[in-house]
Amino acid sequence: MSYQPRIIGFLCNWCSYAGADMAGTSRMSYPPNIRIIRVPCTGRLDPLFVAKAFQEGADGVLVAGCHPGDCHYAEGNYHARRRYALLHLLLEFLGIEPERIRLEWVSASEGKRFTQLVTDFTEQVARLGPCQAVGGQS
Amino acid sequence: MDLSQAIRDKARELLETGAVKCVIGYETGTDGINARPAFIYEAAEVDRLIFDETCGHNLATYLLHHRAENIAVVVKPCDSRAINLLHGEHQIERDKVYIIGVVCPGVVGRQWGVKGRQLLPACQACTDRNPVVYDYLVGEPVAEGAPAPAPPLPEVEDLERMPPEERCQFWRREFERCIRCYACRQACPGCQCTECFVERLEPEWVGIRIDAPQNWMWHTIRAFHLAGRCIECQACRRACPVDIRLDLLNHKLAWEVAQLFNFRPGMTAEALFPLATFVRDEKLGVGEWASS
Amino acid sequence: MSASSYAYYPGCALQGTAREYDVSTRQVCRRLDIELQELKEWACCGASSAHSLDRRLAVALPARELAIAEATGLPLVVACAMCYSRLRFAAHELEDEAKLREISSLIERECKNTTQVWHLLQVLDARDIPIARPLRGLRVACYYGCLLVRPTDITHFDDEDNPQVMDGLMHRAGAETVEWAFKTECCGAGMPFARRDIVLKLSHRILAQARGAGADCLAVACPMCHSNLDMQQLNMKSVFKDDFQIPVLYFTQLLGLALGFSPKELHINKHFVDAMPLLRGKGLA
Amino acid sequence: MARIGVFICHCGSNIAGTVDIPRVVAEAQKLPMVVHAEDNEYTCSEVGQRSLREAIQEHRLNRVVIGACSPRMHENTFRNTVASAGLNPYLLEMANLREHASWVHGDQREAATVKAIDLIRAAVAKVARAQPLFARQIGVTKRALVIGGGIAGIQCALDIANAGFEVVLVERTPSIGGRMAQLDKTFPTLDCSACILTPKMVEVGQHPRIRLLTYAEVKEVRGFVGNFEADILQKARHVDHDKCLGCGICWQKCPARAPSEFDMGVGQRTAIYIPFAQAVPGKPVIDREHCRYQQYLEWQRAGAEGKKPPECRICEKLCPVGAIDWEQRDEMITEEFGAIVVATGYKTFDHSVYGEYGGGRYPDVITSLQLERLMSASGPTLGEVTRPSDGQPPKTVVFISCVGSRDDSVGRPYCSKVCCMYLAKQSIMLKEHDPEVQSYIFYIDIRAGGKNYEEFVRRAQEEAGTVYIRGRVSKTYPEKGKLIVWGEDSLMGRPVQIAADLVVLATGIEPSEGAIELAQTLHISYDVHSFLVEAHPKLRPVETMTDGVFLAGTAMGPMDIPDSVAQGSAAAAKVCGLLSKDTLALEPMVANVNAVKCVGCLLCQQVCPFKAIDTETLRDGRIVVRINEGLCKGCGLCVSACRPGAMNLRGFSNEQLLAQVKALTR
Repeated sequence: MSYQPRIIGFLCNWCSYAGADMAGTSRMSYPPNIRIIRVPCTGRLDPLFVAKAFQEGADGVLVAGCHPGDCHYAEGNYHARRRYALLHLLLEFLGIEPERIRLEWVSASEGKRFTQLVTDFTEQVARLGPCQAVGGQS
Repeated sequence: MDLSQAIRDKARELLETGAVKCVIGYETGTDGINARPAFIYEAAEVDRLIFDETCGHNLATYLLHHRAENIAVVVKPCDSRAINLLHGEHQIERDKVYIIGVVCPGVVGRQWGVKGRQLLPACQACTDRNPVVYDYLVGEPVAEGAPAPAPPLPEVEDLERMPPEERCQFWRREFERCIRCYACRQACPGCQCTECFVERLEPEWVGIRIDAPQNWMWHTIRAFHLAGRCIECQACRRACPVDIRLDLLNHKLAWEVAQLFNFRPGMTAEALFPLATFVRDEKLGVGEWASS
Repeated sequence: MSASSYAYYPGCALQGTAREYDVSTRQVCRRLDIELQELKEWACCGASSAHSLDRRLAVALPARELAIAEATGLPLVVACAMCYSRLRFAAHELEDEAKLREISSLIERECKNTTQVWHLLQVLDARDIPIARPLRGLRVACYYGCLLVRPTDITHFDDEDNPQVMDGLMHRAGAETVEWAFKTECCGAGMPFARRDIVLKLSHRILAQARGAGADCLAVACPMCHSNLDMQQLNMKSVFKDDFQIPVLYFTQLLGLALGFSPKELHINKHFVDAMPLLRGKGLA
Repeated sequence: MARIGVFICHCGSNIAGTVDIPRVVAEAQKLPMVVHAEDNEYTCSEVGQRSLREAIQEHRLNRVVIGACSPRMHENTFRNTVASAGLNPYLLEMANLREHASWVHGDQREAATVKAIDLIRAAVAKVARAQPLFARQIGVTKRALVIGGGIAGIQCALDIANAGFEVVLVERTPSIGGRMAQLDKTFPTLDCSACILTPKMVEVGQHPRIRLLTYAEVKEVRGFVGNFEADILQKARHVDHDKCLGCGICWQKCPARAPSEFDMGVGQRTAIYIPFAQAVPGKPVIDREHCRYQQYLEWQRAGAEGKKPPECRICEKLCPVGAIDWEQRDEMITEEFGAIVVATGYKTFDHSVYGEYGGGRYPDVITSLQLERLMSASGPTLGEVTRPSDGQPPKTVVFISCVGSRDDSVGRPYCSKVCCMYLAKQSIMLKEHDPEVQSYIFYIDIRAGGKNYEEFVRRAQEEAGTVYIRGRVSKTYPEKGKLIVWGEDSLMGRPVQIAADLVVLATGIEPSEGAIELAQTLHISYDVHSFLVEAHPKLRPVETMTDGVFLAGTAMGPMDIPDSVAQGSAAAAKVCGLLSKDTLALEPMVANVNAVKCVGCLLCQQVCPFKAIDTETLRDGRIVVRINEGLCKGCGLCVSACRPGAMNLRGFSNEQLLAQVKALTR
């Protein structure tokens, strides 16, 4: 079997998790690699969970939340955007290809967008191969 | 007047009047060359105090261990930014701290055998010569333009140019050496936690084993916890017994924070930490994927 | 704006039909210790036609002048309202970096778009003016025209409906100014050959309003306005049977008078409607 | 020791058709702490739920994982099920095998099965670290605060009070009534505005359960739903309203004059005044800025230099009951409330940016609200419309619509919604006042969506002969006693010129002064134009994102009187629903602090969108944070900001998320 990347998806409960549900309800299809973890808000997710996922052996991490302005908690995704902008640069500097990390906005009605995003991202990570950056056995 | 003498005079006055219980400054170490921190409680002891280019330590860190009493501390410009950082993060009470600021000529690394004269690379590039906050200033203030972030260190730029695999090999070589002594953390004024995440079993952010992935995790979290807060005093680098290039990691993030948010930590105590706020329609290069 | 030396871009009109504007400008500036360094090799700013023919040319022409001025390191002052408009417009367009690169290569000159462009009114407004002969009893209608004030976010000049800069200068010169509503109405601008009927109608309306407001004369800052309002009075006489005989002067000429120059030194005797009887009547000549 | 039960749902063939259920069950059984695993045809069915309850009891399960559909679908169902079996409802975790596996990987049985096993493993890891959570009950203060005494606030206060709850109505000006009180007639019925409004104002003033605080402002609000505490500033009136009879001798004799705010500056009032004759309360206040005695005192304080102002005090001498009280000071009143309604209304756009209309430059260019005062029988001209410049009745009137509406260039892209209608009304009323009046209305579009609105505009055109010109005005200037208005008739494609006696600007609606400060202390959001934002534009139109705070009327956007009244009543219904409860259950999945680890950097306080974090000083002097569970919504921003790991989120703890990450990357 060809290389199957291991992808973790952190989705906010209100928009993106519902968007992923929407993809399911609409019987859309995307690659099976992604494993979804539900969080209340992208602002809840300490970016270090993303770093931790890589250290534990993930090949790609997707974080998705409500579009700017739509956060259920009004401001969570704005804070997330700043934190992830920095984390992105840090991990890239440490040698993790920036293409392995995505912060995106998916609304509850965007099942199609979610499907496209996951497909796109899975292919992108698959092309990069296993993530070697952290190194050694864990 | 000689900087050392000025510090001694001020320290004597502060101790004699009872304004402070202790003056934290520098004294000549046992090797007769390198300075070390000195904690002066008696006016009679002030002559131990010195200031020269080996006075590298960031003494602001020690304020974290002396929160209850009135303390005077000798700070260089970068250390003075640490004071603002601590003040802004409510770690010190400003009126309990008497700040003796020193106009900084730059400092050298640890000297072996004889005193060298080669300033640290960070000091060579540094443009901040005057402390940003002080109660008493030692030395003549230098005329400065608007404070600008130092350009990225050439070594940081070299690393940025490398392909990701090379860069990650570089860091693997660095982190492999780490013996997890946490001296970097102890030296850092930004590390204030009563219990560090690294020493916690649940949630276990970093495994107890000392190996490449766990070391990677430790240094990643340490760097991120200091993102937007590190004032680049080089204390961690100086403290590291295996000479890990923590300065490059810190500098990269400081540079990016300056670029993204136009922010330099510690310039004032009131400035809002960039990760504590946001701008609604800012573009930061994340979350901008447009599906076809 | 406190500098005393300026790069000076006269523009074509001030070399021809508006000689008197150039002459009076130089006189006034000399008296006020404002050094004007005429731009070397200055050329057309593109006014009145380039922007209706070619958008790139409309920026490139004034950009060339901006680049030349930039090399002097001095702020740039212009008297002609048309030139002012085109230069400000170009500076605005060049704020876009891609545009700046494109235009720089087109004019084969390095341009960083750092030149400050000022109209003479703004420069004089910030100076002390030692009045030698107050224009007492002279009632002036200040006419700004359209190009100085519009569009406001490009020209950054003054209130677009009721500008005050020239009125303020005239007050300082000792004159009265009339309150009227046509300070920035269109005079017909560049149409006197193609559609003289329009120019006559519009300019006539302006003069009628000025007269109705009780003005003895008009003060202007634009060569085009001047020629429409001054020269066309003869034609208005035949078309509208309305003989205004109301002198139209450049504000620099009136200011020059107040500074003590003779009408001749300011070329006040060069207009179609003779201003001398009015000035003599007021004891100003 | 955790004893976890795993229940895999077939969901008919929805999951079982793709996922190899027996394999998932077999794998689940191997997981640590799992003591029982089974599969059900439909776990959510009565049979499935019974099986779940029985298994909990039989295997003494203390944690449950259900592999089925999305938790957004059935989490509540299963929480109730496990609760009925005696388990804490938060010791349940769902793995989304349907929406996230079988439905999206229908053609990949192996991959979907592997994924299902992973998801079960993560859910087991998470639930093993779950803590029992308990919804805390809090009491409800059965009183409401209504901020703003316009028609929306009046309606709201009356409805709440009539339902049996106490209300405090706070109004900034000396009288309630708001904008509606300023209007002459209302569209499209041409009811006299005061005639339909004043009975309601009187009812408010006399209602046994309404406490009216006029000339007062809400300065600060603390607390949370059911338990608010508000600081209300009662400004000094210098008139003791307990003594005052409202006889009016003082304001009839006061010699000082000031422009009347109520009359929009076209009339005058005295320094001791009631804003209008039907004001509620009908008792005056003294405006310190214009009062002669206050000016005298100010002159004395400043060192008694220059001309001595008269020592007046006429009101004091004439007052039959001695109600004038020069010693009165501003006073802060602190009260407790269970719910708050914000009905702070609007002000009109400052038209001075439109130099071409000549407002402010020419006296006969007025605003529509000023015309309203001139038309009102209780207005400064007693209903006779005259020109401000010379007092002559205008014969030709030009109305300009959309002054500060639908114009991006002045930062007002929105439609103010009421202007088209009131312009029609004003043109009809002018015709009724004086049949010789000819009105012209420059408009962009005529927006007359509403019951009998379109008909009303037709009436203006057909009966009142109002000429509608589609286009904008480019210039207004005076000539020979007239105002010449230049405009464009964009339907005819030609310029028009009208010599008018009066020009009326239909200034748009924008939020009242101070709306942002109020929104900030209430912690409710506002949009780029400072209008307050409702919780959901369709489904929660009078609620805010802060529980217990509601909105009514034009504070949230332009609307007309019937909409404002409807919103006042809607907000009242929401308030009554809240106040009818004795206790409220708080969301248990909120943040909590471990004070031992907190270093007091207060970053959490800065990021919290709900002001739910307070500080407390421990006995050792350390300052640490504390969660206000009434305000916390459980977003977790503070948790991810907390470096020392002192902050955690119940139900989504760091331990749980980390366990999930490890389980999924194994």
